[in-house]
Amino acid sequence: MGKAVKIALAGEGGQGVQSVAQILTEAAALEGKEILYIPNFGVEQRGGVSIAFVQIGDEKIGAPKFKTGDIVIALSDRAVRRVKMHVGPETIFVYDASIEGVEEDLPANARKILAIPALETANKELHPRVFNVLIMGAVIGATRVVTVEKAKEAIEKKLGYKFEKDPELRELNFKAVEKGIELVERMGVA
Amino acid sequence: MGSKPIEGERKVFMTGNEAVAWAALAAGADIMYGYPITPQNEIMQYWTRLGPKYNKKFLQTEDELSAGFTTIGGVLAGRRAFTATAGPGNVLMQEPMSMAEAMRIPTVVVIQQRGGPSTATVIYSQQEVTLTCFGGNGEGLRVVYSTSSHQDLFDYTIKAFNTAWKYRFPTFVLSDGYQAKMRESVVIYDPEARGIRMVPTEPFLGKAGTPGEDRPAAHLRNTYNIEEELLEVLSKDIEEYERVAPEIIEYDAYNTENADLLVIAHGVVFRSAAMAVKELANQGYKIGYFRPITLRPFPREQLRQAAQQAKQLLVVESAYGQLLKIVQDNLYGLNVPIKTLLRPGVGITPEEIAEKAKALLAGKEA
Amino acid sequence: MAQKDPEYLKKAISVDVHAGKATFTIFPGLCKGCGLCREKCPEQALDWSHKLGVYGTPTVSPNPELCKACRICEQVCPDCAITIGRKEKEKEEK
Amino acid sequence: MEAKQILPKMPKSWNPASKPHKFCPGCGHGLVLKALGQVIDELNIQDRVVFGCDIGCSLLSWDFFNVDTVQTHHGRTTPVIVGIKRANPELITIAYMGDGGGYAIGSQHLVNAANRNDNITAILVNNTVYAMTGGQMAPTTMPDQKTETTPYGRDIKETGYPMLGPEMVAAIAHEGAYVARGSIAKFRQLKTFIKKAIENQMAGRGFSFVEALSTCPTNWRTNAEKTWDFVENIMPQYFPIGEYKVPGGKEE
Repeated sequence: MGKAVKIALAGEGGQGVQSVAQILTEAAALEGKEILYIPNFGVEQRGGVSIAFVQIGDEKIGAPKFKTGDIVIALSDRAVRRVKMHVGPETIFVYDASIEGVEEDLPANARKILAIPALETANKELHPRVFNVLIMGAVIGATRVVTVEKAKEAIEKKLGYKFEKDPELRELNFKAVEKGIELVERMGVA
Repeated sequence: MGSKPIEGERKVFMTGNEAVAWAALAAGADIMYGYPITPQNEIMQYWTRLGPKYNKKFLQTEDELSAGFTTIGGVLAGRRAFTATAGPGNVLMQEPMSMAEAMRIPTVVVIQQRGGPSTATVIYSQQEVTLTCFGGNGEGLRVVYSTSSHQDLFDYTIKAFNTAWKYRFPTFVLSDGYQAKMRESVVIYDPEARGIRMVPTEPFLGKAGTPGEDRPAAHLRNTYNIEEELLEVLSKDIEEYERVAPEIIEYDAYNTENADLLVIAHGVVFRSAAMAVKELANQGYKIGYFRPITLRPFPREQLRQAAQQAKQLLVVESAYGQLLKIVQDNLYGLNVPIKTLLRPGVGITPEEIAEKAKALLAGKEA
Repeated sequence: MAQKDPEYLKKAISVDVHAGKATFTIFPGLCKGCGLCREKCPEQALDWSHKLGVYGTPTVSPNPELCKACRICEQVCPDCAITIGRKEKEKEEK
Repeated sequence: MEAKQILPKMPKSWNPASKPHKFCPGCGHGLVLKALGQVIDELNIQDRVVFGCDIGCSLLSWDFFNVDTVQTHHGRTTPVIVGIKRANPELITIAYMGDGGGYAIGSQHLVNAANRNDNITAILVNNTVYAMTGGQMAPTTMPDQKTETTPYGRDIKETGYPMLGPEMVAAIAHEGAYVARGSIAKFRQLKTFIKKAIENQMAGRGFSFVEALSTCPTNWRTNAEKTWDFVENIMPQYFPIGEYKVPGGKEE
């Protein structure tokens, strides 16, 4: 990998955006990569759009924030409008297919725009609570910044204490990662 | 758990606030006093989680005035005491720190700059440079380290205790909201394992023996009756500050020899500046950078030397000319043109700097 | 710790009072002439003196006939400028 | 030859080199500090006391005692002393301030130190005026009292009421706290209050607070007779003397 991969992930509070960033960066750390992760933390963190800016690379990361991401993901209509500014000609823009009424707000300059049925897949095939892990899978599918193995290891590290009580949850999470990767791959990005 | 918070060294991935708390522990800090304000809160939060395991104390005060003055109390009692604040809290902190400056009390304060003026944003800025360097009703006899990475935060928090106790000037670690909240890798270590000896502390008040019998009483004051009395004290302090400044000064420079453009930046903005400069240098441009690490005392001679070889300078900061004023002051008399990229209260990307630099190098911008 | 005798110890003025059973000592080097002691004297035994105190204001002197060495003046002096010494064996004074 | 040189009856803990002290003629600070000095002597704690003084006239006590002393900023003596005590609980720490420093600019520190039950002793001298700055209205200026900023007398409708410090502190302080108001006009009682306040700290029970009614003939523009009348008869009408909180619950 040459330059650092730049990821912006935005959603509503409670959608687990920051947890995804934490697990993803943990996985990158396990791969021995350099990481810089900065959450937005304005007063809007209470009841506003939650954004995670993540950079993963082989060398020490430079500036903490970036103008345009390699992959920008929005999980709500507000999030679409909020992170549009971080989209450029090189950006893959991903949003959840269930978000309605954002057609006008979708960035016009992205390299690719993907509407993935993440919420629907999570609800129907897995469990609503692993929606965010499925999104993480999508990020991995689109960028290959970390391997599936390390992603699972990171999930284990972060959520292992929950799996002890409920081992089914482990399988559910692991499936969600795989499903997320699959969703993106199916759309021909990788 | 060992008696030392960190044995040897290890690479970790954490927030800047967490790195500060670990550094204070590693430095043997005894007590933290603090008042909540974003973005420094997690320093207190990590300290209160880690501290009790090593018999460290914490007091949550009623405001930053109290946080600063209790920190002074802790130092007077002979402990490595510190506090942390930001923004409007830093404004209040200037009152106690002017007392620390007047009485040469080795306080350590970590500043996580946020947007200003007033409450502004809780996120990020470089707008507390003037305040931190010169905020008191005095001459700014302080040491201010401007950090640009978590490694800096860890290294300079440890160093701040030593600088403060060695030279007895209040010492500040000037960071910002980005550094406070972002996660990146950092090597944390036991200072001793790196051959760093912590400067021993001693009480100013409450030493052994009965005052007036075994020893003179310590009568510490910052109030003087006559102008000449004050001047005498200040002259001594200023003379000492000037004398030790060369030992304290730190900076970083790259490609400064006969540069067509010299970029000057500090703190987290330096990271973007360094990226932009190296990128352009790789493309064959004669471009370099100068980063002051100590904003007080300022690496004046070193900057002058680099600047007088340059065709033009570009000062970049997330403020509207606070570093710029310091640079202008220190370059007084040199006639090298100074250009600016001033973005108060917002982060600056390498691309923005590169764009500006290219325009200047092409002579497109006056 | 060796200390020089403070200035105020010099020029202390002692007067025998209470039929010679006690000594009233005023330290003009400490007395600021506030008069709080005069007001509090239950015997009205304190008069302004020609001797000036540290601020150039009159100090006080006792009327030996009236002074009972009760020590109220000593106690109310904010400057510890008055010392009453009883010549007899110190009885319980408190 | 004289038998023995007669010495002033200064407390042993006073610093003779700084006497005569810097307070005005008739100022009550000398008496409060005499009571405190005698208490330090009687408790034999001169080697363990750290004394902090505020800005305002109280700053003039920066070299008053032969005890380690720090002179702080206006209103900030309480936090400095709290910081010292927290960092070294072996010390016996005394914060000394006036009514402006304690009840106005530093009131948040007083309130919070009391509420936290910080194990320090605060002594606050109430003379109803800002004396060092020339006799302006203080939080404790009484209704109709003339000062430099209430030249027609304090109008309580405009400027509020005199602050009742010990009453407030007693109301918010917790079990173990000691709170009293004494007067330099009742020297022995004041001394007893100060002694109990310091003993309370030594016993580790918590916050101890003594307000001392005091005199300011300079700014009151009173002669000795009127000075006594003011502190003995007028001030206690607004500021009742006694103990407001005693560990164990017995109050005078």
